[in-house]
Amino acid sequence: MQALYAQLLVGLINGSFYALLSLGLAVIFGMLNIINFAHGALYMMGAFTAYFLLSLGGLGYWWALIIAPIVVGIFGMILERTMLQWLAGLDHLYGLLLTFGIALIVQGVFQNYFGSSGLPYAIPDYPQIGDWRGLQGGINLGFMFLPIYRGWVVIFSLVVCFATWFLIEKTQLGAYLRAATENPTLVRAFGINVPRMITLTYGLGVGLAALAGVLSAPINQVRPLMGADLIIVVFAVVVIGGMGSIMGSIITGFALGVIEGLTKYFYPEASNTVVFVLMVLVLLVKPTGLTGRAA
Amino acid sequence: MSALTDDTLPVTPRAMRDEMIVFAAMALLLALVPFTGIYPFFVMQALCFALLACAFNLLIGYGGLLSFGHAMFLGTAGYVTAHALKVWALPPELGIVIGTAAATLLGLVTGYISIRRQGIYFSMITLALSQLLYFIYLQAPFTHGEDGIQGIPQGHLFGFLDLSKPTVLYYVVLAGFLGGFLVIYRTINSPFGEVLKSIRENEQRAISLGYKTDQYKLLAFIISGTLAGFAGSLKVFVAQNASLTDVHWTMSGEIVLMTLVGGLGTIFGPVVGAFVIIAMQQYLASYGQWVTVIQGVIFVACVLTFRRGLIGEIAHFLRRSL
Amino acid sequence: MAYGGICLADEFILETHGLTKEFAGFFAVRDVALKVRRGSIHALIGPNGAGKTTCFNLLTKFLKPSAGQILYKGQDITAMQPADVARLGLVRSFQISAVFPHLTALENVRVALQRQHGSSFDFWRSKSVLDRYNGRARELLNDVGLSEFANTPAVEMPYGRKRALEIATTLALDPEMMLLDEPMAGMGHEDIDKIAALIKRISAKYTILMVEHNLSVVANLSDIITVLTRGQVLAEGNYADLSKDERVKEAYLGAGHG
Amino acid sequence: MADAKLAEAPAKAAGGAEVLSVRDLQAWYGESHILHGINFNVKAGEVVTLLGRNGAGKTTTLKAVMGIIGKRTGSIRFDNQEIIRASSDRIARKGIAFCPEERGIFASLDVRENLLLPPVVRPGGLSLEQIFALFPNLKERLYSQGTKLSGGEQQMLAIARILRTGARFLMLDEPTEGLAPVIIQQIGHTIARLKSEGFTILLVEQNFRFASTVADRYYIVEHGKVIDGFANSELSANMDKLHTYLGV
Amino acid sequence: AQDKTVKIGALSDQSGLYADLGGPGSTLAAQMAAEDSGLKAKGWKIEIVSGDHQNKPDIGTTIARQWFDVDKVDVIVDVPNSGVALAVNNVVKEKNGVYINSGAATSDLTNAQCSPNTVHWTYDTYMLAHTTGQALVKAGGDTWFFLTADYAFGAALERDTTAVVTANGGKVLGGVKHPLNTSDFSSFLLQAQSSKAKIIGLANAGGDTTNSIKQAAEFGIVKGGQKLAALLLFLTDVKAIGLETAQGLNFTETFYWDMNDQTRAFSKRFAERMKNGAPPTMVQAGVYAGLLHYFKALDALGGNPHDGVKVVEKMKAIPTDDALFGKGEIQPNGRTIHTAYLFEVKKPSESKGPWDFYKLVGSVPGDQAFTPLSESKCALLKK
Ligand SMILES: Nc1ncnc2c1ncn2[C@@H]1O[C@H](COP(=O)(O)OP(=O)(O)OP(=O)(O)O)[C@@H](O)[C@H]1O
Ligand SMILES: Nc1ncnc2c1ncn2[C@@H]1O[C@H](COP(=O)(O)OP(=O)(O)OP(=O)(O)O)[C@@H](O)[C@H]1O
Ligand SMILES: [Mg+2]
Ligand SMILES: [Mg+2]
Repeated sequence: MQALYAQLLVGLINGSFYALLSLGLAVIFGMLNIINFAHGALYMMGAFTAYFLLSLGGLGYWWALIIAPIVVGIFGMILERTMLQWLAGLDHLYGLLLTFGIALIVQGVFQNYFGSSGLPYAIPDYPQIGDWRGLQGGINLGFMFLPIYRGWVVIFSLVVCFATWFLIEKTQLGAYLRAATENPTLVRAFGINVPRMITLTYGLGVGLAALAGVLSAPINQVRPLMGADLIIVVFAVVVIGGMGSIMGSIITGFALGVIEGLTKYFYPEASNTVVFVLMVLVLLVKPTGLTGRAA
Repeated sequence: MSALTDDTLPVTPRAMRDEMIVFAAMALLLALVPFTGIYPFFVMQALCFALLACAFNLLIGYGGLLSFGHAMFLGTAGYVTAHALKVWALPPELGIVIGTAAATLLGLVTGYISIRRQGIYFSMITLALSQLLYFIYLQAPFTHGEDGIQGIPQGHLFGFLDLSKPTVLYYVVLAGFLGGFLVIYRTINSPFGEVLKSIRENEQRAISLGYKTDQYKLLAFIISGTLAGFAGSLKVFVAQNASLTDVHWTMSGEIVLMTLVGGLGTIFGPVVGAFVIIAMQQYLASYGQWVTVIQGVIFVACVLTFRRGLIGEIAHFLRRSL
Repeated sequence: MAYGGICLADEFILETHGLTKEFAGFFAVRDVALKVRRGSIHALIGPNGAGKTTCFNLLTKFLKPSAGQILYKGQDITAMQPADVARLGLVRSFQISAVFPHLTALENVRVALQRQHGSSFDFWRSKSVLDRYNGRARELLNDVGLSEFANTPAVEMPYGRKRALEIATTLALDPEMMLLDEPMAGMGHEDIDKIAALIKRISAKYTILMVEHNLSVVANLSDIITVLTRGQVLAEGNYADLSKDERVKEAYLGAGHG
Repeated sequence: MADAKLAEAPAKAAGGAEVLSVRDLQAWYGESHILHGINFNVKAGEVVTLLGRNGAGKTTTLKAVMGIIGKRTGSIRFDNQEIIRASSDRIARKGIAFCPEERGIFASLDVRENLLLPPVVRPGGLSLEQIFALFPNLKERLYSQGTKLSGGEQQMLAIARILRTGARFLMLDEPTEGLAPVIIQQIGHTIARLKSEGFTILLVEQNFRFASTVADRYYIVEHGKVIDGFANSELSANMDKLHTYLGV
Repeated sequence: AQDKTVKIGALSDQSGLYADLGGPGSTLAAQMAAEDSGLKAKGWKIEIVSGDHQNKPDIGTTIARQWFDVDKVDVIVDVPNSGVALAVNNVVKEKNGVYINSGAATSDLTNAQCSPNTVHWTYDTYMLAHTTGQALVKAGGDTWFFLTADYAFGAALERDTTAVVTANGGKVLGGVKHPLNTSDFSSFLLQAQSSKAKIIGLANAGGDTTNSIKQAAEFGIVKGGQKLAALLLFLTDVKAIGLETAQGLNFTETFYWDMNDQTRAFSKRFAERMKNGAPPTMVQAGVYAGLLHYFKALDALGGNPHDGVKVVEKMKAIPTDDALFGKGEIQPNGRTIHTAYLFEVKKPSESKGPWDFYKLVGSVPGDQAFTPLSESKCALLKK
C-alpha cells in the first residue's frame, strides 16, 4: 500500500512535465492553430540553454529558469516571424509539416555539435540554508524517499500552469487570442495588431517548452533527442485533454502522469502504451477530447 | 474551406488524356531502367515507397485526411509477409496476399476508430494508433524486436519467376507498383472519388444529401491502407528484412515528406517525391550527419516556397492536372 | 403523391408531437405540434431566435430532440440518422449557404444526382459513368438561372448564386419534401423573384416547409404559415389572417405592417 | 436613458466635411480583378448606401476600405489621411468600424466576450446598457456560445459590438439580412439615431425598401465600378433608372 | 600479377544514437588501421568509403548491396545497431564479402545467424552479462534486481546475467521491465530500492541507461548502499552523465584508452585527429584492431582479397594480437575473444583529466567471458 502512495506521488511529478509541455502545445494550437511538432526540439533547447548558461556563463539553475525560456522564446518568435507567419490561414497540415521540418533541423544541428549521448547537468546545490543544499537531497516521507527537486518541480509547474490558464482564459488578452484563432482578419479589422500578438503567443508557448526543458535538465540527460519521443506522448495528452483547451491539457497532463505511474507499478510493460490506449478510448467516447470545445 | 484544397485542386478540369500519356511515359522509362546501368535495388526501393506515398496521397489529397500513421500499414504487411515467407515457408504470392490482407484488416480496425474524428484529431489518432502498434511489435516475439526478421527467402513467384534474380525482381516490383498506381488512379476518378471530394469540401452538406460520409471515408481509408500494405509486402522482397523502422512514426513522417515534395493531391507527385527522398537518403549518405538536417530544410522549404510540390508547381505552371 | 385528403394519415406528410429541444436549461423549441400538409408550401416564421432553425435541425435529425416525436409519411423518424432521413426524401438547405466550394456548379449538382442513382461506392469504375447525369444537372441549373455558371467553381460565385445552387442541388435529390431555411437571404430582387417563381413551380410536385423573413415572399408563396415565438407556436393560418393578428404584429411584423 | 447618453456625443458636424473619399479604387482577389475603379465619397454625419446586384463588388469595396483585401490600388482618404497602404488594425484605430456580411461571430467566445472583444479606439461609444436597450435578445443569451445564437441574434451581436468602440464611421454590410421585420425596424431606428448623433454610416444593402428609410445618398455599383449616384431627395426622379440597375 | 586493391566500407550511424561511439570515429579508426598496416609499402592500394545507415535496416542493406555491386567494396566494418548489423550480415554473406562487426551487441551474429564471412569483434551481450555478473558476484554483490528494457536485447542481457549470477551462488530478487525510451525511471527505481538488492542491474542501453543512472543518483540509491551495474555502457555515456552522478557505477568493456602505454599512445594519436578530441571508444578501437587483423590476413594471402570466405578463414587461422585488445583468437563461429574488464567509474576527486573516468576492478580471460563454443548455436560448428 505504501508503495502505491509512492507511485502515485511519483506519477504526479511526471505529470507536471506532461502538463507543462502540453500546456505550451495547447497554447500554440489553441491560439495559432499550429500543431507544434518542434515543441520537443524547443524543450531540448531549453535544457541545452541551461547547460550553456552554466558551462559558458557560469550562471546556475535559478538563472536558467528565467533566462532559458526567454532566450528560447525569442528564438521561437524569430521562427514565427520568419516562417510560421506565412502559414496563417492555411490548413493545419502545413504548420505541422513546417514545425516537423524545424524539429529535424534543430535536432540534427544539436546532434552534430553535441553528439547524441548528451551532457551532464546537476541538481542545483544553492542557496544553502542550514542543512539544505539547494534542491539536492531528499526527504524521507516514511513511505518513500522524496527527492526535494521532484517536490519543487510539482509545485513550480502547478503555479506556472495556473498562471497561464488565467492569462488565456480569464483576461481580455485571452479573448483576443481566441478570437484571432478563428478569424484573424476580422480581429485585426477591430484594431488589434494580430501578427504581433501571435508572435508573442508563440513565444509564450515556446517559452513554456523551454521552461520544462530547464526543469528536466537535472533529472534527464541533456540530449538532442530528449524531446523527440516525449513529444508524441505529449501530443496524445493534448488530444485527450481536448485540443486547444488549456485546462484540459493541464488536468490531463497531471492525470496521465498518475495513470502512467500506476501502470508502471501494476503492469510496467504497458506503461508506454497506456497513454495511446487511453486516447483511443477517450476519443471513441468523446470525439473532441475531455474538455474540447465543439469542433 | 481549407487552403489545402485551394492549392492542390487542379485549376482546369482534369485532363485524363494528359495523365494517361504521362503514365505511359513513366511506365516506359521505368521499364527501361535495367538497361541503363542504374542500380536496380535503388529504383525498386523507391518504387515501393512511391506506391506507399500514392496510397497515402489518396487519403490526404482526395479525402482531405492527413494520416500521420501510415507506417503502420507498411510495417504490418512487411512483418506478416516476412513471417509467412520465412517461418511458414509460403510461396511469395501467398506471402504478399496475406501481408496485404493483414493491412486491409488493420485498415478496417484503425479506420473504424479514427475515421469519425475530424481534421487534426484524425492525424493525431492515427499517429497514436501507429505508435501503439510500434510498441506492440517491439515486444511481440514474432517480430524479433530490435533485430527484426532477417534473411527472408525471396522464392519463386508463381513457381517460375526467380525473385532472387535482380532483373526478375525488378519487373515484378514494377508490375506491382504500376498495378497499385492504376488502382489508385481509378479510385480517384471514379464515382466514389467524386463523393470523396465532396465530403472533403463540405461534410455537413454531403450528409444532408443523404451520404453516410463515415462509410465513404472508411472505404477510402481501407483502400489506402491496403495499398500501403501491398507496398510493404513488396518491399520485403527488395530489402529481405522487416524491421521496426518501418513502423516508427518517423517513417510516417517520411511518407508525408515524399508526398509533400512531389505535390499533395497530384497524381504523379508522390512518385516523384518518393524518388527524390530515397535518392537523397542514398546519395547524401556520405554527408552522414547532415541528412536529417537536409531533410528538415526540405520540409521547411517545401512548405514555405513551393507548397504545391514539384509536380504540383509544374502542373500549376502548365495549368494542367498531373 | 397526394391528392386531396384521401385519408388522414396521407394528408399530412410531416407531423410532430410535443417536439422540444432544451439547451442547458434554455428551451429553444418547446412542445411544438406541427402538421405539414402534403403538397403545400408551409412557412415557418417568427422573430430571430424563435427556434425556427432549431426546428429544422430537429426535423432533419441534425439535432436530437429532448422530447417529442416526429412522424414523416406516418413513419416515426425520431431516432433516425440524418443521412437516412435524407434518403427517405426529406431534404434540407442550410441557413448559411452550403455548397461544395471547389467543385463546379455542375459537379455540385451531380454529387446529389449520383446519390440519388446509386453507384457511389464504385471505386473501380471510371467517373465518366457520371456524365450521363450532365443533362439533368444542366436542366436543374437552368431552372435556378445558373446555366452560365455551370463550369464555375462554387467558391467563386456570388453569395446569392450560391443559394440558388444549393436549391438546385437539393432538387436534384428529387425529394418528396424540402426544408428551405431562408432561401432568399442575401439575394437581389431579381433573384428573389426567380427563386420564388421556382419554388412556386416545384411546389406542384414537392411539399415545402420554409423559413423566410422576406414577408412579400411569404405572403405570395405560402399556403399556410406557422408563427413561432420563444420556441412555441404562437399562431397558425394564412397570411391575410395573421397579418391582422395583434400578437403576431407585436412579436414579429412590427408597426409598419398589417 | 439611452437617448440622454447619446446626446452627450459631439454635435453633428454641420455642412459635413468629407470624411471618406475613395478615388479609382481597384482591388483583386488573388488573380481575379474585382474592383475596376470605384469613386465615391462620404461626408460627416451622412448615411450613404451602396446598392447593386449580387456580385457587383459592394462587399469588396467595404473590405478594401477596411484594408482586408490583399491587393488594392488607388486612393482611400479618411479624415484627410491616405490609408490605402495602412494595415487594417491601423485603419480601425483611426475610427472606422466594420460589420461584415457573414457576421463574424466567434465560436470560442461567449456572447459577452464577443461583445467586449473590439477594443475601444476612442471615447464616445455606446455603453452596455444602451446596447441591451437596443437588442434585448443579447442580454438574455449573454453567456451562450457566440455561434449558438440564432442567425438573427448573431446579426444583432455583430452590429452591437462595433457600437461600443467609439468609432464614428461605421460600415455595415447588409445589416438586415435574415432579420425579422420588427428587428429591421429597430435597426432602422438605430441607424437614424446614430446618424443624428453624428455617426457617419456607409451601408451596403439589398433591401432597398429598408435603405430608402435611412439613407441620405445612394451609389450604384456594377461590375466593380460606381456607375451612378443620387441623393434621397432625387429618389423618385431616379426610380426608373433604379429599376433597370437593380431589377427592383 | 596479384590483385592488391581493397576497398573498405565503414558503415555506421553517423548522425543518430550511436554516432558518438561509432560514427565518424570509426571511419577515422579504419583510416588509421590502413595507415598502420604497412600494406601500402607492400604495393597495396587501400581505399575507404563511409556510409550512414541511419539506424534503418533497409538503408543499411541497400548501401551494403550497392557497395558490393557497384563500388566493389571488399569489407564492411563497424555497423552498430543490432537490427542493421544482422540485416547487413545477410547481404555480406550473399555477396561473399568480409564483415568485421565491432559495433553491434547481439550475440546472434555468432550464434543462430553466424556466417562464414563474419567476424564479430569487441563485445556482445553474452560477454557483457557474463563478465559483469561473474565479477560482481565474486566481489560480494550476490543479490540482484534488474531494470530491463522490454525488448529482445534487454531480455537477452537479463537472461544471460541471471544465469551467471545464480551459477556463481548469487540470487536474483526481482526485476521490472520498462518500455524502450522511457524518460522517467522513478517508479522503477523505487521498486528497485525497496527490493534491498545489493546490485541493481541495468539491462538496457543508450538514453535509457543514462537516464536511469542519473535518476538513481537523485533517489540516493548509490548513497543508500546499493550498487548500480550497467550491462552496456560506453565511455561516451559516462562522459555524458558526468562523474558526479556516475561515480561508483560498474560495467564491462574490452577496451579503455588508459590501460597501458600502447593504448595511450594510440588514443593520443586518435584523439588528435578527432573533431572533439575524444579518445577512442571500444567500438572504434574494435574497428581499428579488426581491420589490422584483416590486413594481416591479406598480407598472408599475398593478394586477391575478393573472396570473403577465404579471407575470413585466413583471419581465423592467425591468432589475434594487437596493441589495443592484446592476444586472442577468432573462433570458428566468427567470435573474436580477448580479455574483458570490469570497470568502476571514478569519483570526481580521483579523476585527473577530461577523459579519466575508469578504474579497473577485475578482468575475465576471453575464453571465460565469451560464449563457449559448446554452447554456441552456430551452424558452422556442426560441420
Ligand atoms: N446549440 C445551441 N446551444 C444553445 N442555444 C442554442 C443552440 N442553438 C440555438 N440556440 C438558441 O436557441 C434559440 C433558437 O435559435 P434558432 O437558430 O432556432 O432561431 P431562429 O428562429 O432560426 O432565428 P433566426 O431567424 O434568427 O435564424 C436562440 O436563442 C439560440 O440562441
Ligand atoms: N474570395 C473570393 N475569391 C474570388 N472571387 C471572389 C471572392 N469573394 C468574392 N469574389 C467575387 O467578387 C465579386 C464581387 O463580390 P462581392 O462580395 O463584393 O459582391 P457583393 O456586391 O457584395 O454581392 P452580394 O450582394 O452577393 O453580397 C463577385 O463576382 C464574387 O464572385
Ligand atoms: Mg435561423
Ligand atoms: Mg456582399
